[in-house]
Amino acid sequence: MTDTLNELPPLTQDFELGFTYTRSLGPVLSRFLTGLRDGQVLAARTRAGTLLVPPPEFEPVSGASIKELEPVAAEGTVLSWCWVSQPSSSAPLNKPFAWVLVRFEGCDGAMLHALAADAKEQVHTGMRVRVRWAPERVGNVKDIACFEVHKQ
Amino acid sequence: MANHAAVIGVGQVKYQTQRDDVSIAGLVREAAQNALDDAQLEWSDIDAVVIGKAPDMFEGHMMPELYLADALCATNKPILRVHTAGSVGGSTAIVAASHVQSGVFERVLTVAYEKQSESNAMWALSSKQPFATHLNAGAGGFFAPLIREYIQRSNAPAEVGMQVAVKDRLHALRNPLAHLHMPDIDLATVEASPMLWEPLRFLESCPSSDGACAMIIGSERAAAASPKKPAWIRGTAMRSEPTNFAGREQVNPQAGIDCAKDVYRQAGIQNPRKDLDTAEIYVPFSWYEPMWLENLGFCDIGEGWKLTLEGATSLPEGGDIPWNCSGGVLSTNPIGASGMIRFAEAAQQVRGLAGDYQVEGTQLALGHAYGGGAQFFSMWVVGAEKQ
Amino acid sequence: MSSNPNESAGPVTMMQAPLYLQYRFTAGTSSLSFLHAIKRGRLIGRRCPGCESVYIPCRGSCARCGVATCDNIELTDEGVIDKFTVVHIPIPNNPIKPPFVVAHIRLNGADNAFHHLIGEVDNDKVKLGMKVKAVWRPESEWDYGLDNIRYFKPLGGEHD
Amino acid sequence: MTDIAIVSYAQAPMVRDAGCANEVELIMPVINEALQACGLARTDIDFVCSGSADYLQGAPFAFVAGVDALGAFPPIKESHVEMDAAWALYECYLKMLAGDIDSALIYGFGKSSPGNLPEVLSLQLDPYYLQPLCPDSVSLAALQARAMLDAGRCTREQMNEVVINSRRQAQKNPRAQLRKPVSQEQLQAEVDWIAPLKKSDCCPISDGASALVICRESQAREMGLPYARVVGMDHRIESHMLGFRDLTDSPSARNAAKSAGLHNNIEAAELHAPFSHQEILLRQSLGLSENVDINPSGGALAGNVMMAAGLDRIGSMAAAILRGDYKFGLAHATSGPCLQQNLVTILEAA
Repeated sequence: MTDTLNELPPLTQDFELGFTYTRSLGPVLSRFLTGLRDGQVLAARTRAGTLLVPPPEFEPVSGASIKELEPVAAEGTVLSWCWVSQPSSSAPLNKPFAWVLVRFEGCDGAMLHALAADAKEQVHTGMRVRVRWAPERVGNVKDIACFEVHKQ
Repeated sequence: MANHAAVIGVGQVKYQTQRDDVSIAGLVREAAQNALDDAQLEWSDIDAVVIGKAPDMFEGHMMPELYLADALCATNKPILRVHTAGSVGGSTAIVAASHVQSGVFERVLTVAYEKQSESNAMWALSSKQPFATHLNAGAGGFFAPLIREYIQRSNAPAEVGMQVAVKDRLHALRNPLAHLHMPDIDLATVEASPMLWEPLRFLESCPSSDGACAMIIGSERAAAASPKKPAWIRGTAMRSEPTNFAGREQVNPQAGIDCAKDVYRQAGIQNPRKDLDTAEIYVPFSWYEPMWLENLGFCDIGEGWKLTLEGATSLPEGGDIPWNCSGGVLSTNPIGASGMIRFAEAAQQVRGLAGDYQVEGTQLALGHAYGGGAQFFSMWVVGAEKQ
Repeated sequence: MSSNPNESAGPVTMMQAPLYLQYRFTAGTSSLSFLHAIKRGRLIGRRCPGCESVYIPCRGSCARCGVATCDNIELTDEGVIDKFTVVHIPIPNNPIKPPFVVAHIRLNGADNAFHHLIGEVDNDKVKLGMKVKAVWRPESEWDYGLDNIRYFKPLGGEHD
Repeated sequence: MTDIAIVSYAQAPMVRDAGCANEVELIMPVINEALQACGLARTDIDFVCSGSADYLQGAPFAFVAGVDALGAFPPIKESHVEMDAAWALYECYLKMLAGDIDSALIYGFGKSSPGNLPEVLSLQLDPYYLQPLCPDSVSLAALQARAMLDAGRCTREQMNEVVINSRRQAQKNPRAQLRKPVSQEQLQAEVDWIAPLKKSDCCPISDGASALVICRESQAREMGLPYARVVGMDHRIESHMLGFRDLTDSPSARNAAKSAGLHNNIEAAELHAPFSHQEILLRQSLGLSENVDINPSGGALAGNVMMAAGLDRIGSMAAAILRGDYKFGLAHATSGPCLQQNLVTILEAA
């Protein structure tokens, strides 16, 4: 039989790779996510005395285990941002929004999350934002529904 | 010539079905910290990190070295991630050894892990693929036909598999970290356990565990400075062959035979049964003990099951070549880490640190791992002496 | 401990991470002849130009020689049981009820084996080397895959 | 300085969708081409190492199918990293230094077309704080671009220049995916995609495969093969927590380059910059002068095969040296969000 493979029509099949994983949290993540559920943002206190949000389990660079968490105000400053004009179905918001890196008040480092805004022109580096809590909270980073503009 | 390398620290965790007290990073970190403590080193003493685990789909997390860099204090260091299917724990240790043997690094942390409770390994390995039949009933479903063929070829009696299942669980009772502790285990209990894939019963199969295993591999200089006895790496070998090709011998795969010959040659081993004092061999299903006894040259073809029945591989029975004194994969199986546990337990025997399952006076030990369709092999021989 | 923290005011210790990804798989060129043939109830393997081994289904190479397979070879739906096991547990998301026999079937004229079910025989009567023949689903159900064969049954005679 | 010689490199054409080519059909032609180019048989090769990732196609054990392309019987010495194949080369580099092996075949392959790659890559992120939000890889890069623009580390025009240069260079590369020339005016007129990034700032999604062969210099000389010498290789990683990094700098790339033997005579650099601003960032972090030719192959903006693109930078630079275009070159590979992990290889003409 001669080789006529190139004449055969291609075959495709759609499939879903799907599973709901169950993740255990350990002490630091557990306290942070419990805090979110209860409407509170907890920061990690490093050995050098700085505060970090979101609290890592281990300090950047030194790698020391984080032991202390303490509450901070649920507001901060945008360090960087980008504008998503066509959100995908998996995005945290279903209309155009910004991804932002937010430095919480009095903290070092920054947290990645979504910022609700009506237009790109409303967003700028250095702007003040605050947490918009999800109506139903279960102990997940999505308990922060997004950030929103904080008008002082 | 390669530089000498030695295991100077070993760290493991308490293995169990679900380590629900830690995150993935916390689990990996715990083993790594234990290895550092064993070597009496600080994180800053580590020059590079090599991690290994089985498919990313087990945890639903792609290329985890990126996220684990912080927990493993790898920032501004090299970190590399190995994946060679079930043999990965062994291959990871070998890649870590290469780091030191190259002369580039003094002390390398290597860690392998699996947090199987995050998902369901059976699901991850058995999901339906497009245009394919959907008949993969887990790893046991793949290996059981090969085991049946082994039994038919060797005329081995049915109790051989059950005896391995009992023996490894009795060994596990001596190892406080082992996942399964079954003080009442006996042949009748194994025989009464449900049949899964003939001839494999539930208790002839490995459990599904959460766990991590870590080692510090050091240079000759690092070993000299190490407070505890090092395990010198006397040989490392890897071999691969395809899953499926015309005329493939699947029961006694050539890749395993060649890999063993290579590692024995490097370590100066003529007769493995005589020259090795103990071995930690990847036996996820009971019958793989006699099958690997033959494949690894501990006896002639068709004779492996006789060694098992004679108690040659049993520590309490005073066998001459005790296998899997730690309890083996049959007692503890965090898939990606299972190979590294074999390599690490071989090192602990040589270091004289195997506690209640120590084989007295061990000079040379073999660590072994395999994966895929019994097609990927990694092995090392560690010794009490440098050469 | 509750894995659903909404049910209690205790600490959150677990989280659910639903990961559902959509993919569109395209079959390899070398498997097209096999897939298009089996849609019509025929079995096509591919031959290695080096060692002349015939593979069905074929992934595009003779894995032994490491060369691309070339010619299409039509095979019958009869072969032998190369290896097998009796499975006593269900396959996730597969309706087939245990215990059932999964065998490595080597079709006559082929040099590799594929996994398939054995039917129309007691599980304890299945033997290595047993000659078997495909039992096809009704033609109306045929699609692109070996599932068009419901199972293999003994050819009868010498092994009973 | 090592005695390791890159003697051949082969790359499949980079395409948006490789269609009916499965793993074996992607890999086998480039492996054969790489071996034929240097006249080595498979049996002459001591060790094989590959890089691939299961989630690109959504099926576990992609690399196992890859072994079918190798003719791995009698069994071979073989390993795999679930990383870009540049790190597979690094594994071989160490084995060469250790004296374990004297030659190696390295290959990488990626077929990203079956899935939604930017979203698939969100699976790389911290499973607790980031993965649930599904931030795609382009958005993360856009945050970095904004940080660069805000800090005055680059301008929109400079980002455009990167794209223009990539397309110009790619016209000489028949395997490049994006080769159409563009002008400053066209790019200025282009609408935002994920602002501040425009589509032209982002690498295309590519399917493909590449292979590379190394051996000892002595063997290359005996066989009369042209080769590029590996001066050194190293790689470093940074914190995974984007908010705790300076996104406008790459200390990991800089330190890896120093350790790999970076020097002032480098004439050309292949930088694995999937986004235009990252090329500028890397040039600055590595301290490359204006005289250094950047991405003579067109770089990642002209085609970016996940799991092979880093190896492609090394192979492309080696090929340019073999052509006699340069005497000293640098090749860089990256992995992870916003250049988290970086590998640098310094090469020189024999």
